[in-house]
Amino acid sequence: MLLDIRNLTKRFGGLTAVSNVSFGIERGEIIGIFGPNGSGKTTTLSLIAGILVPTDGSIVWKGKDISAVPPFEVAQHGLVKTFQNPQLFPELTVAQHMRIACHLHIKRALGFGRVWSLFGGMPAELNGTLTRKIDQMLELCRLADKRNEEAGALSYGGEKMLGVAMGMVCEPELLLLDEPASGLGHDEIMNLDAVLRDLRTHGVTLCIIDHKVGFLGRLADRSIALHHGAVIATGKTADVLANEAVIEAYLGKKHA
Amino acid sequence: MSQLIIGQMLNGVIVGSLYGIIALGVTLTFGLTGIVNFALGAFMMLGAYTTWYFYDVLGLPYALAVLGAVCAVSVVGYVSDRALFQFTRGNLVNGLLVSIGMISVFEALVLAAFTTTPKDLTYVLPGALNIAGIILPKIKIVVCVVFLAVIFGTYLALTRTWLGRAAFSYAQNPEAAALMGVHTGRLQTIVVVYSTALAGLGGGLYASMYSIEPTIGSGYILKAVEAAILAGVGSVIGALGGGIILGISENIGSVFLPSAFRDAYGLVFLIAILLVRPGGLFGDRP
Amino acid sequence: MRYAIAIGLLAALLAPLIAHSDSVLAIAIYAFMAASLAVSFNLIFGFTGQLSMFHAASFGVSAYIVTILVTTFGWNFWLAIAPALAVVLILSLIVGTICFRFKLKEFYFAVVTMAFSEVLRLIILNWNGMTNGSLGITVVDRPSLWTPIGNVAISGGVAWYYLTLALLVVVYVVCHGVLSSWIGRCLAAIRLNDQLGETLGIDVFKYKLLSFAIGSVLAGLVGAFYGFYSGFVEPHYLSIPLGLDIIAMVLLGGVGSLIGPVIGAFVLTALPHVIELSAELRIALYGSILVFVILVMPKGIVGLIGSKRNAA
Amino acid sequence: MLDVTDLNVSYGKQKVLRGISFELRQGEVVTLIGPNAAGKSTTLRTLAGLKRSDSGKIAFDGGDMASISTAERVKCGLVLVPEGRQIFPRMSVHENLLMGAYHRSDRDHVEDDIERIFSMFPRLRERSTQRAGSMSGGEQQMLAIGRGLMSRPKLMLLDEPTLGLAPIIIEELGRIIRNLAKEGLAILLAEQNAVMALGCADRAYVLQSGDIVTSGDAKRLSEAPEVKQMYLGA
Repeated sequence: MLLDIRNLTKRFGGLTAVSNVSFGIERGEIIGIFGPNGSGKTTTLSLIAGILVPTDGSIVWKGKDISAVPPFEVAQHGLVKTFQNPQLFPELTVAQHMRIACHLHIKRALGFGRVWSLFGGMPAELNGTLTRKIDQMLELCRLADKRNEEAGALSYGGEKMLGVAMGMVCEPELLLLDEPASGLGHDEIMNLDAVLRDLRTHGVTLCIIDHKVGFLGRLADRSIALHHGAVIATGKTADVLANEAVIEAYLGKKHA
Repeated sequence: MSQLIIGQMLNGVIVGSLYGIIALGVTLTFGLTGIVNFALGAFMMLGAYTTWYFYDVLGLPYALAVLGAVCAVSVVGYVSDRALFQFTRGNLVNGLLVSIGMISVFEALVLAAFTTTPKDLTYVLPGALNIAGIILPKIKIVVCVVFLAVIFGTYLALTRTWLGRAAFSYAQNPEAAALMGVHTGRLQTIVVVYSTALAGLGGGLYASMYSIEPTIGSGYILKAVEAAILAGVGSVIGALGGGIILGISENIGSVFLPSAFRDAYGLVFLIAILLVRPGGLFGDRP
Repeated sequence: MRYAIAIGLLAALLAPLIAHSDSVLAIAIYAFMAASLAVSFNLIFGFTGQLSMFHAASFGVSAYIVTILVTTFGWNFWLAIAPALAVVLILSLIVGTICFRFKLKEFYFAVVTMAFSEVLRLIILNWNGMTNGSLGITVVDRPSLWTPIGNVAISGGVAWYYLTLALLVVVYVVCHGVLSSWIGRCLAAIRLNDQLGETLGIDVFKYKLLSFAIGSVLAGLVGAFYGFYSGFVEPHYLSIPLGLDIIAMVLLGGVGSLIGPVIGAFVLTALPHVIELSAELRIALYGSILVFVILVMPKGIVGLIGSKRNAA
Repeated sequence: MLDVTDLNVSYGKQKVLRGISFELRQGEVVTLIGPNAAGKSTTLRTLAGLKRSDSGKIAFDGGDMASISTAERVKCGLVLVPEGRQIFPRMSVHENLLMGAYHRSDRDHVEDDIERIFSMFPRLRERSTQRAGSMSGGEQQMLAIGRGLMSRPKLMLLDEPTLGLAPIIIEELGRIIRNLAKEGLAILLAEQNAVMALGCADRAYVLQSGDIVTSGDAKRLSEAPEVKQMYLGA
């Protein structure tokens, strides 16, 4: 098992945002997490990414407990999260964003040798690798023709795609996507859909939160439905969507 | 020894109430506009000089001089809000830098007009009380009482009057306050100007106790900001509490430790509090 | 821009051949040192987004240490720089670790660094035996400086002109090197969005500390020369107003630009000499510039040039 | 009474409302339903003046609302009870209710109105002097509605009032909304909980990705398969 979440609980003061959630993610699959507003989806993702520290429970990544590890170390372990609203640097170009995101690659390649690169410059070989990698990712995310555009000039869909591309350049084994489809038009969603499928064939495991059930239904192998911070259904996506409790959570309880 | 300590404590309360009244302005301005107005120190200095001018040069009665100074400072406060501060709302760093820029302008202008020579007001209220061997000048007691009254009055206004409640609610939740029909821009201006008036009052009364120089404001605004942070920004009574704690800790500190470092005690105390309780002593923010 | 900098540097190298006037040279020397301070401050403020109020303290502490070592203990000037920078490095690491570990940001960071810097100023002010208190220390005679080519008395304006120009070039090159490397990209990520940076695997704490320490040590380097050139040190070197002058230079020139602070420093250093002003009015002018720049031209002179060019 | 035509709103580059039009008559309960991020909250925030629209017309009581401030809209009788129960946590229940009447000129009658609110929500009377922040979610929601009523509105906009509440409280809320409508108050209810919303509304508009996809009689829509389809994408 790649990621194993056991009895994860997060309380903010009196409010329990995530309550006793357990699930696992296997290598190579696409997992969907959905639920109505305020059901604890984003909190769960932030807990996994180390942005929040759980009140209780454990997050085990490839056999190692990472529940109190700071986010940058989580990313170094190969677990990278994207943001719901693209968090970008408006005045930098797409390519510059990708260079920033190459941080981990450089660190892995050079280790403490990085310090010498301050004086002698980056090894040409590594530079070539990075450029190739960036081009490849931009190609994959359909951003290749925008590489020299400033991020501020991208469309909303383009911004979100750049967020995914930056996450991918970190070479994650598991990419956590926070509502990648929200705010996108139909064509952009179709594009996203294709990109995410390509990523999977690239060997990345994906965990996607979204409220667009149709979108997740097409994409995810397995799904987890949350409501009021707790898991109400889990299993094959189609089964979860047909689950009575899930329908109730979305439509509201029928009263006699 | 105990007399010395009690005396120093009382002095601490008096100085602390002065920190408190400026800290109150810092807290109110921050709560309503999201900026820390360092220029309040300069407004205090303006208040002191205006009072001196009205009282010693024009020969007005002291109370009238202070009142006039408060009005004059409020006008300057209003103009500076309209011309400058309203453009920095919600932007802490810009607000900080603009207010710091204003300090140098005000200080330099007063320096150019009145030189560095300290000004002393003619005695407003001579004499001192001797309470069980502790000697307290009458004027200090009067000033302290006025400060306490104004701070409590502000507290009552914030909880009992319509405008006060509007300000208090805005500080808690600006959007919800707007949904109640509060004219938010107008409210912010009122509070910014009120804070400058408080600083002006602080300066006017300060002038009756100590000699004034163009740079007095800088020291006091630092103390006031310390007091406000110490208390937890946003708490009215906390501003007073923070000021008095700071005043007492400085005065008691200088009994046991070299008094040359008195300004440092508060700073060290502040750093420690901020690290342990980022929300301040009375603050309920995390 | 690159050509403009090269031409500027060439002009700076040739200038003393044309302008012999001591007063002009003195302005240029102060401007070089102010520019070095501003460039190093911009590394922390403009490029990492931390409003440090500790810069003047780094500058002043180093100036004091070098002066005391040379005048009281008879050290060689060049040797004295090393312990001064070491002390500044240690101080900046302590202050930075405390601030960044506790995740102090923006205003709180500014206030706490200001508090630390005030504490240092008070120590220097009151340590009479060592620092001579509020009177400061005067370097009576300028000892000759040992250089690899033998003892050279660096006392003339021209010599100091080239020495401080070299100082500016060193500070500039170091900052440029840091910013164009992977470190610079990490700093950009932190300034623009530290949470995003963290999810991309950047150790925000470490890089904030790194930029704070590099910037502070560079300020210390400037301090070492400044105290020596001006011939005296006083507690005012660590004061808040000095920190504000640096901020004003950076803002005027252009935050987040490498060359901007150099321009800002030259304008603000030369301006009071060009238009005759009393000391008070000069301070008022600084304040007004600060206010004006923030409200009207947030990207400074460099931004103004840039936008003109884009518009054309 | 309320007439919205071709309303376009965006956050930065993200288009949130794509030219929606709807109307609401005196004494009517109309609901906007749809999944998260469909644009429900944005619609209400735009109506209340918290969010600026790109284009489109908002006519209320015959007057044009587009260019006036939130405070002015409250004066005209249009009040929003925001999502997430944004009460003033450090004030007492009584003070919160007072704030609701802030803009009114007839401040002598305010205490009578508070009495009326207390009889409508007896729980609030019990907690009159308690700090509002220390109450339960359901009580805070009641307070938020009560505070909205204190402004004597003609039209009340309710944003996701059931969010995070227990089923029994949701039922009570439905009854309260019906009762308010009977007294002549017009209500626009944005809800994710479709069953509750359709249960207490006269008419409904179904919002999806910033477009109104269906509208009509609430009873009819509650049976319609497209509602289920929209939520579950089946």
